[in-house]
Amino acid sequence: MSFLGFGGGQPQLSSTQKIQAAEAELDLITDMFNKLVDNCHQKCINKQYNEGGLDKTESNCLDRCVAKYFETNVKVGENMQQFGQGFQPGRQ
Amino acid sequence: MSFLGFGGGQPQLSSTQKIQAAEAELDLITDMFNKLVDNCHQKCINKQYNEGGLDKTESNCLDRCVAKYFETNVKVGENMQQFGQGFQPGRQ
Amino acid sequence: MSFLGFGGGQPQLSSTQKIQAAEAELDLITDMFNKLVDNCHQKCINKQYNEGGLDKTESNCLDRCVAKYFETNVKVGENMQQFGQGFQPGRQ
Amino acid sequence: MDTLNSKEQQEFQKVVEQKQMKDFMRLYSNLVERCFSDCVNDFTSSKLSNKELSCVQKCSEKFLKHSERVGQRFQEQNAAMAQNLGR
Amino acid sequence: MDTLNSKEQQEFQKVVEQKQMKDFMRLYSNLVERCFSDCVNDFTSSKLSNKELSCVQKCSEKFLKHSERVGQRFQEQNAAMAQNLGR
Amino acid sequence: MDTLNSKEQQEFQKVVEQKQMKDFMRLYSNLVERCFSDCVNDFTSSKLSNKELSCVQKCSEKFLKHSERVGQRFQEQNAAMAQNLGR
Repeated sequence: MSFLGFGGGQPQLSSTQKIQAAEAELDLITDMFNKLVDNCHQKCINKQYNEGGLDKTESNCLDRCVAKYFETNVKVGENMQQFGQGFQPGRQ
Repeated sequence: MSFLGFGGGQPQLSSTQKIQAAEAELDLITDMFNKLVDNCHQKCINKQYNEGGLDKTESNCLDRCVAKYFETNVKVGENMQQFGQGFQPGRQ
Repeated sequence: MSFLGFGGGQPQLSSTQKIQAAEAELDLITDMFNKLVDNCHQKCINKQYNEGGLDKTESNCLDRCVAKYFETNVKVGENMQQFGQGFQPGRQ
Repeated sequence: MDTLNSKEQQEFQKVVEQKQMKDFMRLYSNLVERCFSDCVNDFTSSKLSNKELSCVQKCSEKFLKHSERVGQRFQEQNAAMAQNLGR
Repeated sequence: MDTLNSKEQQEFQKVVEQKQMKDFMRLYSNLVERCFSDCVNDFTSSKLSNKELSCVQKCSEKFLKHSERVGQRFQEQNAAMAQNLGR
Repeated sequence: MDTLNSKEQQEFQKVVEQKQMKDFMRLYSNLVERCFSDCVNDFTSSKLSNKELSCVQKCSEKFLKHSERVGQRFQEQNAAMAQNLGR
């Protein structure tokens, strides 16, 4: 549970701040999971709903979709570090 | 205000927990109302915006849309109970 | 930072209420900014991603998109005051 | 909510009031987004055209009427459902 | 989370439990929205047709299975990633 | 915000800092979602192809530049609006 290295030993933080950071990390993971569910549903699931189970094509697609989503997550993180130095998204 | 039977007499809960449960229920209802507004707008409202009022077709569609949304809500709840026993959506 | 005139001198408010109002205003502005980013991305950005920079057409489109979004924001505010007197969106 | 005692109800009431302000703001910003998205498509100018202005006005009027009607039906269905549950 | 001490972990646990209830509710209302949106398109009647009912049932069953499978893969990827980071 | 006294401003500042962390995380996960959705469409393999990788990189670079430009215009419009209101 540590995409971005939060919680990785920052001795100057108070208890409240550490819990808030842990909460923010949990929110990030939950948010990522929800987006993963939505995106892979959109990419892989047949919307005809002829049956309630997942067929072989859907199951394979889902497994690869999750792997590719994680790889995209890592790449975007690298790009944000590269381009996003001193980036200010509109609020000062 | 009681879709899922929250608040239905759970004597072991503290005041804080009861208020949190009531808040969660309120959030669920608000969320459902907002989704209802969005979905029925998408299904029933003519996006040409030739006039500001609702015409007869739109009004009838909206009334039925709300009724069907509630029925879908009940059915999905039943299905979740049936299939969702011990269901763990990705976080342990 | 004052679309709707919140914080504009309401002597009867407690400290907590004033901070909550300021927080609500900040949330509104953040929410508006996020929607602006999404909407202008959809209206102006070429999804082919042949290059990472913004071309001239995209840049011009974005500047005008932000201006028109603000104008729409003001107009909708006026319309809500006109039509929305005593409006109750579904919760009593 | 009948299982909250009166002190708990008071506290819950504060939560409700805070949420109502947020709900109103969300309604407002959703309305802006929807009408912008449906009505504004020409970015050769930075001012809304008369056609766009008229569309935004009808769009927001229609959305408020829509939202009010859905709200009425929602409350009726909610009340019917509560009655079916024997409360 | 290994840098939280045990008192901090207890407090964090409370936060987690509160969020789990909200997550479940969000799952529920997203499921209703998705299956309504994909399955219900006839508004000449105010009752779901048999075809719509069957679609809603398969849609929600499929979504739960989908969500479960994605959750398993998510945990595996998450564990692999944590290992790569040397934890 | 000029009607908050200095103690209230301090407290509000804490709220702002907490929100900034959340804003950054939302930006990050929205960026992942957007670029995945626009760039990744082949699920016969579980590795990103070179074409997909290049698309994800340009998509995220472009989005950050987009977001920065929109942010600048947003602040200008906001300042102009505040001035019009006589502040």
